[in-house]
Amino acid sequence: GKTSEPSKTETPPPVKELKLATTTSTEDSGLLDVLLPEFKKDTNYEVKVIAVGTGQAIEMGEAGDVDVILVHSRAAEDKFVADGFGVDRRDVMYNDFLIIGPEADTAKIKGSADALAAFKAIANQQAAFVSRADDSGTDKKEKKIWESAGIKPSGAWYIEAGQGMGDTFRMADEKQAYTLIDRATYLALKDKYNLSIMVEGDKVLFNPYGVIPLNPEKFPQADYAGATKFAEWLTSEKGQKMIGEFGKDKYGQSLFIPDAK
Amino acid sequence: MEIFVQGIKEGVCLIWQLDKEIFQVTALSLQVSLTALILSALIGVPAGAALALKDIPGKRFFLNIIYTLMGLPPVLAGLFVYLLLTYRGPLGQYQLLFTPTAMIIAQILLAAPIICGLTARAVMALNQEVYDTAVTLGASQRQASRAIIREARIGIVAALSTALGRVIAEVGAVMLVGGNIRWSTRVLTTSIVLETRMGNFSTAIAIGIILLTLSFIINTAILMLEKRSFSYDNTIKIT
Amino acid sequence: MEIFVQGIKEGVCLIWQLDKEIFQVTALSLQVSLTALILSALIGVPAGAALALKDIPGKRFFLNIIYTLMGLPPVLAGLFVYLLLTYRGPLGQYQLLFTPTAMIIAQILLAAPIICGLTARAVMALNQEVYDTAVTLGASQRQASRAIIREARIGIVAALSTALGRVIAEVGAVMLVGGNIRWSTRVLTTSIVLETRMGNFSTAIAIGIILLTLSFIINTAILMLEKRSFSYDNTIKIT
Amino acid sequence: MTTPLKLHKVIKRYGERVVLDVDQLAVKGGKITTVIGPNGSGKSTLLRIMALLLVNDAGYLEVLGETVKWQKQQLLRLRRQMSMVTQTSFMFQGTVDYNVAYGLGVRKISEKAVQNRVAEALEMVGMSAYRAADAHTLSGGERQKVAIARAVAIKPRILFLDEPTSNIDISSAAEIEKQIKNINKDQDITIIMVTHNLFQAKRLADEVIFIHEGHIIEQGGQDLFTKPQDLRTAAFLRGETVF
Amino acid sequence: MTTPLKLHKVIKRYGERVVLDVDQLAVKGGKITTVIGPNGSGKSTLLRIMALLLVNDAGYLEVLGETVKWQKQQLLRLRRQMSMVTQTSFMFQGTVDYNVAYGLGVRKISEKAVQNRVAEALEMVGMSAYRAADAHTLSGGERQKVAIARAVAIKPRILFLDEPTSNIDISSAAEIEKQIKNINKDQDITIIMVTHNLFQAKRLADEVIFIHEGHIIEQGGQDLFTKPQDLRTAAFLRGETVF
Ligand SMILES: Nc1ncnc2c1ncn2[C@@H]1O[C@H](COP(=O)(O)OP(=O)(O)OP(=O)(O)O)[C@@H](O)[C@H]1O
Ligand SMILES: Nc1ncnc2c1ncn2[C@@H]1O[C@H](COP(=O)(O)OP(=O)(O)OP(=O)(O)O)[C@@H](O)[C@H]1O
Ligand SMILES: [Mg+2]
Ligand SMILES: [Mg+2]
Repeated sequence: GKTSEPSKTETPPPVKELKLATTTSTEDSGLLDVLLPEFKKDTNYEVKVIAVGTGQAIEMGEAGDVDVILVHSRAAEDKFVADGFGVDRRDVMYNDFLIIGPEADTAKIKGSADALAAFKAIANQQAAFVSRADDSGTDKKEKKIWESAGIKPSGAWYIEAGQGMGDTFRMADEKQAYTLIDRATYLALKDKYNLSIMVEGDKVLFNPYGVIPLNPEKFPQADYAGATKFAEWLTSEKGQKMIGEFGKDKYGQSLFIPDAK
Repeated sequence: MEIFVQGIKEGVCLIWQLDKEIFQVTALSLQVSLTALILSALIGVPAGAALALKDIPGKRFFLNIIYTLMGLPPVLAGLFVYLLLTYRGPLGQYQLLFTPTAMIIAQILLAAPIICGLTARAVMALNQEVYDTAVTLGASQRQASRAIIREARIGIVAALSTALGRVIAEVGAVMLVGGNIRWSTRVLTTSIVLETRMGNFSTAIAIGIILLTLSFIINTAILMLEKRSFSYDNTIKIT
Repeated sequence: MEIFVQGIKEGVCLIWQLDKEIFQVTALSLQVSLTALILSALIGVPAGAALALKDIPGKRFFLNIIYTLMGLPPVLAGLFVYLLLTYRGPLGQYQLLFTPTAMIIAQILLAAPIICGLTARAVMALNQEVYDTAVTLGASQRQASRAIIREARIGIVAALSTALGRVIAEVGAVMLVGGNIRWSTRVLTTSIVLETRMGNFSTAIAIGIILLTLSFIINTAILMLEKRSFSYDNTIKIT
Repeated sequence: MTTPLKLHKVIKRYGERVVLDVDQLAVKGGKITTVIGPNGSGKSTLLRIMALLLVNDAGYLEVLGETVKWQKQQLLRLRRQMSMVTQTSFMFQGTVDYNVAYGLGVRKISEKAVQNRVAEALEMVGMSAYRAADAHTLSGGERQKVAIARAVAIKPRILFLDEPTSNIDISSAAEIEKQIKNINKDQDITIIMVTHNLFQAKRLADEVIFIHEGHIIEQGGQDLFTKPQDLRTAAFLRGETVF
Repeated sequence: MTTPLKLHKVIKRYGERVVLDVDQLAVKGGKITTVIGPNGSGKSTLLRIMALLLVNDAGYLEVLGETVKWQKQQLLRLRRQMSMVTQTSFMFQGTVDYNVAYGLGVRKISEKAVQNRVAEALEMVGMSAYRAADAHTLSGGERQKVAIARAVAIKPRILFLDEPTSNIDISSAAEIEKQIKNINKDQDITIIMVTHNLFQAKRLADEVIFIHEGHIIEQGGQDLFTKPQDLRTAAFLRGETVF
C-alpha cells in the first residue's frame, strides 16, 4: 500500500473529544456507527462511546467520568436529573420491546398484542422465561409488567440470567424459553437463533431513550457545550431523520422511532 | 476510596448475616474451581512432566503451544465449550450448557495449560542427576518420573496456586457457558460483574473480598500440605 | 464445529485484507499488555527474589498474600483502578480513566503478583550453594541476588509467560477502566466480548485466533531470548 | 567365570569430540575391577554407559548375557540387577531413611524387610545415627556414605562405584573398603569402581583398567600396578602427567 | 606475624546439636593451614564461618583485624579479600569462562584484565582448552579444577579450600599442590585447606588443625603428624576409627 498521505500541509481544525456513556443496545445495533461520523462532520466532535449497562452508565454519569449519557430508563433518568447530576433531559427516540419465544409456544401467546395477558399465560403454564435480572432498562421494564400483571415470578421456570441482552437471547434460545427483548437487538440477532416474535405493539412495551448532558455546575470538567451540541444534534431534524432511516435498508423497518419534541 | 471501606463492611455483613444467596454462590464457586483445579492437575502435571522429559519431535513447538494456551482468553475458551455443548453442537444431546459441569470443562481448558506449562518448566530446572539416581536404584520410567515430580514440588505447587488464581478469578468463560443463572450457575466472579454493571460498586467489592479471602484460605491449605512434607527448610539463607 | 473453520478463515482474511481497525486494535493490545508486562517484571522479579531471600518477619504470610493476589479477579482490579481514577477519586485530576494508561495500571495489578509469586518460588527451588558461591567470589548482596535470578531463569521466564497470558487474555479490567471505546481503547479481548455479545461467533473466534497467534509469537521470542543465553541443553534426558 | 559386562566398539561423542572409544572390554564376574585414569579420560562416561544411564553412539554392549537394545522392559529388568554410587552422590529431598529405602520401595518389597535392610546398610557405613536427618544437611563425607548404603541396600548383582570415598575420612574409608570386599565375596557381587586413590585401587583390585583419553590403554591384574606394559600407564602410576 | 583469622568461643548449633565449638583459634598469616578430621566433625562448618558464609550462634571472630559484625558493608569489604573453593564446587550456568570471570566481574575490573586473569588461572589448573565448555558438562575433576581457578583468579588475601582435589587425578593434584605452594609464597596468601588425604595435608602444611566432634583437639606444625599430643589425633593419623 501507499505510505505517504496525499497532502498533510493544511492543518485540520483540532478534533474535540466527547465521552458518551450509553447502553449496549445503541452500540450493538450499529446505530451509533451511523450517527457519530455524521456528527463529527457537522461539529468536529469525536464521540467516545462507553457501552455498558444502564445502571453502570448512570453511575458513570454520577461520578462525572463522562460528558453525556444516552440511556433508557425513565425513572432512573428523572432521578438523575432531580439529584442534580444532569440537566436538560431530552427525548430522542424510542424503540419497542417484543416478547419472543419458541415455535412450540406452550403458553399459546403468539399473535397477541396484550403483554400483560401473555405474561400471565407464561406464568400459568410455568413456561420457561429468561429474565435479564441485571437492573437494566429492559429488566426494569420486565419487572414492571410482572408487577402490573400482579405476579411475583419465581420457580424453576423463571431463569434469572444476570446478563446483557445478546447473552440473554442466546440463553433463551438454548433453553427454548420466552424472553423480553428490544426490537433492535432482536432484528440484529434473529438470524442466529430460533426464536420468533410472539407479542408486539402493546403500548406498555414502548421504550423511550433520553439524552442527558452532565450538570455543568456540578461537573465543571465535563464538556457541557459539547454535550449540549450532541443532544441538540440528536434531536435536530437531521439527527432525527437519520435515526428514523436507520435499519430500513437492512431489516426493512426502523429500529428506533425518533420522537424528539 | 471510602467505597472500599464500605465494601469491606458490606462483605463482612454478608457473611455475618449468613446470607443464603452469597453462601450458595460461594459454595458453587468453590465446587467448580476446585473440581476444575483437581482435574487439571491430574491432566497437567503428568503431561507437563512428560513434555519436559520425553524426546518427542517438535517438543519446543509443543511447549510453545502450551505457553500460548496459558494465555487463552477465557471468553474464547468459553466460546469453544459453548459451541461444543449448544443443542446444535456435537455434544448438544447431553444438555450440559448452563450447568456447573460446563463451567468446569471451560475452566479446565484454562487451568490445564498453566499447570502443564509450569510443571514442564519446574521439571526442566532439575538436573540429570535426579533421573539417573532414581533409575540406577531400579526405578521404572514411571517411578523415576514420580521422583522427578517430587523433586520439582516447589514449582508444581506454584503451578497449582497460579492455576487456582486463574480459575477462581475468571469470569469470561463461566459467564458464557454457565450463564450466571441465579440459584443455579451464579458464582462469585459473575456476581461481581453483575453488581458492577448495575453500578453497585460497594457490593461488587464486598463479593470480591469474599473471593480473595477464599483464595487466601485455599492457598494457605496448599502451602501447609507442601510444608508438612518437608522437615528441613531449604530456602537460601543470605548473610 | 465448522464455525471454527470459518473463524480461522475469517481471521486470516482480516489480517490479509490489512483491515485497518483490527490492526489498530491488535497494536493497542500489544502496546498495553507488553508495557504492563515489562513494568510488572521490573517490579515483580526483584520483589519476588527479595521475598524469597530476605528473612523478614511474617514472610510466609506475605508470600501467601502474593499467591492470593495471583488470583485477583480482573473485574475487581479494574474496579479498584476505576475508583482511583474516577473524576472524584484520589487521582481523578489526571483524567486517566478510559485511556490506555488506565488499562496498563490495571493490568500491572494483575501481572505483578504473578511474576512476584512465581519468581519467589523459582528462587526458593535453588540451593544455598548459588548464594555461597557468589558471595565467596566477592559479590555484594545485590550482585548475588542477580546471580540467583540468573540461575532461576527457567522459572522466571515461566513467570513472564504466565503473566503475559494473564494480561493479554484478560478482559474484565480493561473493559472497565478502558471502556472498550472504538478507535481508542478497544483491544482484542474486548472486541471478542463485543462480537460474542452480538452473536458473531465466527468473528469472535477470528479475533481470538489473532490473539493466540500474537501470544505465540511473543512466547517464541521470550524462549528464543532465553535459549540464546544457553549453549548447552541441560534438560533431563531419560533412557 | 561369567562376564556380566561386555563392550564392543562402544563410542560416545559429545559434539565433535569422542570422549569414549572402547574397542573391546569384558568385565569379570564376581570380581572387583577398579578403573583408573586422568580427569576427563572418560571413566564416569564408561560407568554411566555400563550402568545403562547413557546411550552409546556406536557399538553395543552385553549386560548379564543380554545384548542391550535400550528398550524399556529390558532396561528395567537389567537395571533392577545393578546399582550405582554416582560421583556427586545426589540425594533426594527427604530423610536419610527415605533415600536409602528408595531403591527397595520401587521394588515393592515389604515394609518390614525395607526397614531391616535400611538399618543394615546404614550400619555398614556407620550412619545409623543419621536415619532421621534431612539428606540435604549432610556433610560431604556423610552424603557419600549414605549413597553407598543406598546402592548396597538393594543387593545388586553389579555395583558401580564412581569415586565413592573421595570425601570420606581415612578410617571410614578403610572400613568401607573392607565392607566392599565382604559384599563382593559373600554376595558374589561384581563391582566396578573408579578411584583416583591408587593405593585404594591397588588394595581392592582383582582387575584394573587404565583409561586415557577415552581409550582403554591397559587392563590386567595386580601386575598392572607393578609391571605396566604401556608407557602411559607407567607414567600415570608414577604420578607424572600423561600428556 | 599477622593473624588474619581469630575465633573466640565460636559455637554453631543445628537444633539441639552443637556441630562446632571452638574455644580459641588463631590462623597464622601467610601460611598454609590444613584442617583434618573425621566426616561430620565440623571442618566445612568451620570454613564456612571463617569465610563469612555462615553466622555463628555464639562467640565472635576477627577477620583481617576487624571484629565481624555481620553487617552488610563490612561483610562485603571483608569478603572481597577472600575466596573459597566449596566442597561441591558449584558451577554457575554458563561457560567455564563465565564462571572464572565471575569474581572479577563483580569487582568491576577492566574487561582486558579479566581476560588475562582468567586465562592465567585456567592455565594454572590445566583447563585452558575448556574455556568455552559449558560448566555443567565438566567431569568431576575438571569441575574442581575450574573451581580452584575461579577462586584463585581474584587473588584473595585469604583462600579457603574445602577438599579441593578429592576428585582430581594424582598427577594433576601434585601440580595443583605445587601451584598452591607458589601462590602462598609469591602472593603472600593465607591458605586454609581441608583435606582427607593425610599425605597431602602433610606435604602442604605449615600448620595443622585436627578437629573432632566440633572441637579443635590439636593444632601444631609438622610435628603434629609425627608426634601427636592427643590420643585421638594419634588414632586418627593411624587410620583408626576415633569413636
Ligand atoms: N554433556 C557433555 N557435553 C560435552 N562434554 C561432556 C559432556 N559430559 C562429559 N563431557 C566431557 O567428557 C569428558 C569425559 O568425562 P567423564 O566424566 O567421563 O570424565 P572422568 O574420567 O570421569 O573424569 P573425572 O576423573 O574428572 O571424574 C570430559 O572431558 C567432559 O568434559
Ligand atoms: N543445616 C544443617 N542441619 C543439621 N545438621 C547439619 C546442617 N549442616 C551440617 N550439619 C551437620 O553438621 C555436622 C558437621 O558438618 P560439616 O559439613 O562441617 O562436616 P565436615 O567436617 O565438613 O565433614 P566432611 O568431612 O564429611 O565434609 C555434620 O554431621 C552435618 O550432618
Ligand atoms: Mg568422573
Ligand atoms: Mg566438609
